[in-house]
Amino acid sequence: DDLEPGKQYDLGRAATAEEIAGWDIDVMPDGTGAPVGQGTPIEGEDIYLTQCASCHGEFGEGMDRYPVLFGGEDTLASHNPVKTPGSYWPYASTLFDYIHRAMPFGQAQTLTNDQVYALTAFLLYINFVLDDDAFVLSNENIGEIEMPNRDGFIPDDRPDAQPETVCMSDCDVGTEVIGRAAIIDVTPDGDGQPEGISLE
Amino acid sequence: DDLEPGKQYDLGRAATAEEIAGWDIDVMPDGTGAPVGQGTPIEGEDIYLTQCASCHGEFGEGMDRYPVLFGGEDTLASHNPVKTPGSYWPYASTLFDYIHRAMPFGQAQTLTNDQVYALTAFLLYINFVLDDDAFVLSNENIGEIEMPNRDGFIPDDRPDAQPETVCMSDCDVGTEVIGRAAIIDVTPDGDGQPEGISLE
Amino acid sequence: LGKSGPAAAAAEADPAHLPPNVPWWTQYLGDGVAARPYGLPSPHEAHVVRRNVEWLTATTESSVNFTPIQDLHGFVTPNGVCFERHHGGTTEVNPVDYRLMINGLVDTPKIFSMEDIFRFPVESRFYFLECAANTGMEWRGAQLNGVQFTHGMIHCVQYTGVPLRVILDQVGVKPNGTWLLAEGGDSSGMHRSVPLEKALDDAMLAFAMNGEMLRPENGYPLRLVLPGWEGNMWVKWIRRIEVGDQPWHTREETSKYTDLLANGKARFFTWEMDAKSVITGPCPEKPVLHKGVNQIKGLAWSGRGRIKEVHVSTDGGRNWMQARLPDPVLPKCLTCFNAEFEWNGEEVLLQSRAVDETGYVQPTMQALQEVRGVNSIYHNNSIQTWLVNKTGEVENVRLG
Amino acid sequence: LGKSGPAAAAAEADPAHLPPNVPWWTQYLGDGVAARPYGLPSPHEAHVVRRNVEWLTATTESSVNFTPIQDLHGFVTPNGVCFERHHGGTTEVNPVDYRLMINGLVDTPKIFSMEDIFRFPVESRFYFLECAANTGMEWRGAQLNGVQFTHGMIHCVQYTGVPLRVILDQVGVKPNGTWLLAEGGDSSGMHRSVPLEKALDDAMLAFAMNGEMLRPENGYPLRLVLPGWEGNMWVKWIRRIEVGDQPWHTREETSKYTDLLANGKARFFTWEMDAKSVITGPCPEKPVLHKGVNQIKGLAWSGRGRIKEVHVSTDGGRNWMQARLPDPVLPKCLTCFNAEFEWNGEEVLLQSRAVDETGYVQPTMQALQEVRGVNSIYHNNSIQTWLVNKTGEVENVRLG
Ligand code: HEC
Ligand code: HEC
Ligand SMILES: [Ca+2]
Ligand SMILES: [Ca+2]
Ligand SMILES: [Ca+2]
Ligand SMILES: [Ca+2]
Ligand SMILES: [Ca+2]
Ligand SMILES: [Ca+2]
Ligand SMILES: [Co+2]
Ligand SMILES: [Co+2]
Repeated sequence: DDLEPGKQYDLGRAATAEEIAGWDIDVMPDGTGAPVGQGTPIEGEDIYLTQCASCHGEFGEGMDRYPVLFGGEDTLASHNPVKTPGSYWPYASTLFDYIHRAMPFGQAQTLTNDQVYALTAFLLYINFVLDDDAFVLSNENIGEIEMPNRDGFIPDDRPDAQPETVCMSDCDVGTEVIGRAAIIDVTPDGDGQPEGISLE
Repeated sequence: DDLEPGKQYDLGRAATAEEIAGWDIDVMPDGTGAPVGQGTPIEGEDIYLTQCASCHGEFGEGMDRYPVLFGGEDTLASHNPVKTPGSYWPYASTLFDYIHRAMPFGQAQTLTNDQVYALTAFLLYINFVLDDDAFVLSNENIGEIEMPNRDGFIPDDRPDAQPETVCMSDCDVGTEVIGRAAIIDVTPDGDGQPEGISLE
Repeated sequence: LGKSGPAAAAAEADPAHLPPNVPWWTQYLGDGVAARPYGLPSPHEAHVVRRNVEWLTATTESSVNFTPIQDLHGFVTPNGVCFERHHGGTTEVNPVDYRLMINGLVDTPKIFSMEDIFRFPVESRFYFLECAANTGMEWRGAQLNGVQFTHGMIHCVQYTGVPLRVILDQVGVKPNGTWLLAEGGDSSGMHRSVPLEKALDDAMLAFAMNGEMLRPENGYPLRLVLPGWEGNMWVKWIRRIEVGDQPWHTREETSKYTDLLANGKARFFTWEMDAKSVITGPCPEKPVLHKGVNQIKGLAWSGRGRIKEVHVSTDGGRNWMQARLPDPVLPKCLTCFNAEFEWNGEEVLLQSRAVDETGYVQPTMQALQEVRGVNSIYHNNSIQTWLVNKTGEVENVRLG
Repeated sequence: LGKSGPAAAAAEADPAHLPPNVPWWTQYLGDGVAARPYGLPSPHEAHVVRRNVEWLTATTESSVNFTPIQDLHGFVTPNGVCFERHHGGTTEVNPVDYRLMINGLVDTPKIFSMEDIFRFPVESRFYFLECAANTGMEWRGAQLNGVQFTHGMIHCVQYTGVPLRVILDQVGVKPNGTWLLAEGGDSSGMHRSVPLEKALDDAMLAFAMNGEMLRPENGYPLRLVLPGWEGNMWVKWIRRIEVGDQPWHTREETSKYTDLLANGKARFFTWEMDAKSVITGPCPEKPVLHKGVNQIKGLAWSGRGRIKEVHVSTDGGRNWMQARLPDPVLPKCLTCFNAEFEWNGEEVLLQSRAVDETGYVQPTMQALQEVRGVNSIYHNNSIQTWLVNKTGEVENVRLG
């Protein structure tokens, strides 16, 4: 491209600290960005039951196809992995950040910071990350919570699954039909069908 | 492109002579393709007055912005050229072909061949191409009618109007504003405007 | 014409929606994925529509409307706003009932259904389609005060279809076959003569535009595509191709689409679209709203191949600079150009000038008029001038 | 799923409309040019729509629908049928109220309006956008019997917008700034970490798709474009970019969009979309209707650059032939392929295999499963098999 690198266009305007404060809501794994506030699992439970349980279930078990928020320990290598904050999420900051910005679903950014700390603490508590139901989770310590699956992630090591040569003829591959979508019949086709295996 | 030249795909089917006859309506300058039939200016006048005059005017003068079908002689080099079958069209075949396929506007291909010969003869007569109002125009002679502006056309000789050099700076061009669309005010803008100079 | 786009953007924002506040759309749910099986633009873009000029024609069925090029970005024209030119209205064809006949000087006249057509190999290519009458209302002077009206008889889409030479191979053109007649299934029976050479070069029979089947107003289910040539020849709803040994001199290539010169003679068979360009912003519909940096944006095209350069002037053609031509630059396709422009509040005369890969240079109106006079109607590819006045308003003007 | 396209085409034609008869549409006028300021497809194409799978998700606001790729032609996806993936429904933003904030490790945090954005230089480029979960329902076996559902979380349009590096130049990234956070203005506050390197390479902030402003469901008025990378990162309705010195590990890049392997470990930051292809006709929605010649058509793409070759097999991968790749073949853009195929009425197992310019070869499902197991959800780019049975019906099958 032939654009002059670094050119200044004198467009836009400086953002004020106050403006930034209203929108800059992200929290990093080390707690950077966490707003001042605090809450305990006990406080969180009450809020959870009124504001969250209708979708995620009283025990975090997930109603219908809404996300499961509890359990899943030791399932990741199984045929039915259950990914929850307890079993899967590497950082507690992510839980605070996400509830704060996106929950309750359809009423985003209506919770106070203290409420979000309490809800985060509650979800960490039912997932055995915190063992004290009076633990005070706050901006001071959210970057220090150790999550069970913290070491469960490896960097992308693709490309993978590459053949040694690109076979063009008489290739040695299985060509027997071992599965048929038509028999499973989960495809929406207007004449009714059972539910299939979802992504969650 | 990498398509095999001449490849036969065995698609479609042969058209029958009868099928072709229904759709193959074009007439060439030499009369090739003209369907059997005939008509005179006098016969054409009646049809014209009932089926054509409402748009093209009793005298071919063109109502509103509908095409003018009469006159225009010696106007082509003027500031207001009037292009009619008489003043402009090089071939009589075109007149038959076009009326046959497209007129009356909105009721295409409803006229009989004889009616179209008669209408063509009538329009040629009012434009002084034919001077006998009982002249029998037919598939036999439509390729032989001599049109006044037959020699009025030259083959495309573009590219034209090219500068000797592509001037990039201090070019010698007039930059005075000599016409302004805003003053003419014919642009549709929802607040009313006069009519502008159309393409016809 | 409402200064819809920029004027709307210049409206006051609601402080409740600005930082540090969190607007309602960041809190509440929008429509779900079942709401719009076939989507439409935002209601805030309701001004981006085709427009017609009532006084141009006697009826809307034999008429034209114009692409809102002032509101478009990139070189693809969205199907919904591709300009329309009909001689008998939008023909409505059920593809089940559609047939293409090929007859004349061929070994075997044939009839093809759409199912047949879909079984041929296809290609997909971007081409501009310009009506030969685009800018035709401007020969005598600056008349229409909007780029949509002066230059909007153009669009550019990706066509998918069968190369015409493949179809011709199926019927076997006889040695004396040198011309084709392409004939529409509309009520004007639109028909044009096409030299066999073009048919065997890059012509195609297209069934799709921009990924989906042709729109009814653009020839559904099948139209002729003649890259770089005047739009009138791209017969829509094509029902028949006849092979002949001479051209037909149809009404559209004699009474219409011949170019009358000052001496009363007329050029015929003026097929190619000469290189041309126009600035689509700023333009009468898009005033300059701010002093300081602004972008000049525009479109350039040539019926003879690729655009090589576009030059931009802010002083009515005295001095020119090279515009940027962002990738990709494709042959016989619209080409975007951009140039930066500092506006200090003074009057400015904006122009653009295209040069194509054959070396053809877009001429001034004076140069065109010297050769052609003012009665030509068609093929006005002259350099367009926009006057930006001191308030930033833009007007279509003629210089001399 | 209704065999809408070909089944409709297989319907009986009305003899009154066939030659030698002249159908009504060749006699009477259709709608005039004022009828449709913004046009729509033919009513005969009503089957070409986005579809969703109800049982996939709890709500339609946090859900996905699918592009009807079986009915498309060429590589441009019409805006009306570009698949949607929302986490809080279609956010409705009035561009007047829109603001983009850039903060964090920058010299001057800034706020831009859409009017500001339009005054920067732009580029226009074709890119595919694929959801990392495309084909995700097929890891354990052949489940959904339609290419719209197995491969329809993809679209390809021409984006116009400002290179992200130009915008970043305006705020001055500090030397320790190495990561960006891109954050949406929707009610999910969608946010993803992006390495600065990608932002300075080919990322853009796009305001237009296929010539017109973005559709609301695709991020109107501004979205992030990260060519070749997974769709989830192309943040829509983008409201803020923060520069940081570490990644954020947001919910979407930890709980979601990490790829669980058989041993319980998960890959993170799996951004690139591997090369992939699929046959879009024949396919379950498009049975083979005729013995004799037929065309195999399909789409191929790679997040790493251009598609170099596509191979097609009719015997389940034992023997392969080169498919045609009609021009133009653009990097990180959908690429059409075609291959002829004579059908004699026997059972056939159709497959396609893409190879990109880096030499990467689209793998079999077995090869993928050996490395990744079946719990990965994302990045299933394996070779797809369609079984054509003796009646021409096509089924999604798994071979072994
Ligand atoms: C009306 C239904 C509803 C309510 C009420 C609700 N949620 Fe959710 N929650 C959802 C949906 C739907 C998602 C997935 C959203 C998406 O698609 O990104 C979700 C996702 C989550 C997730 C991420 C799950 C994962 O595996 O990534 C967490 C954590 C969560 N919700 C917590 C809460 C909390 C805490 C509350 C109460 C303050 C709450 N939710 C209230 C519907 C709801
Ligand atoms: C309802 C209005 C209407 C009626 C009735 C009508 N015409 Fe026309 N005629 C038109 C229009 C409109 C056009 C231009 C069509 C186009 O856009 O191509 C036209 C064009 C023509 C032309 C070509 C003019 C040119 O300069 O190219 C001829 C010749 C013609 N009509 C003859 C006839 C004849 C003969 C009849 C009667 C049989 C007839 N018309 C009836 C509206 C009408
Ligand atoms: Ca921050
Ligand atoms: Ca069913
Ligand atoms: Ca003939
Ligand atoms: Ca007015
Ligand atoms: Ca009038
Ligand atoms: Ca359900
Ligand atoms: Co011409
Ligand atoms: Co990924």
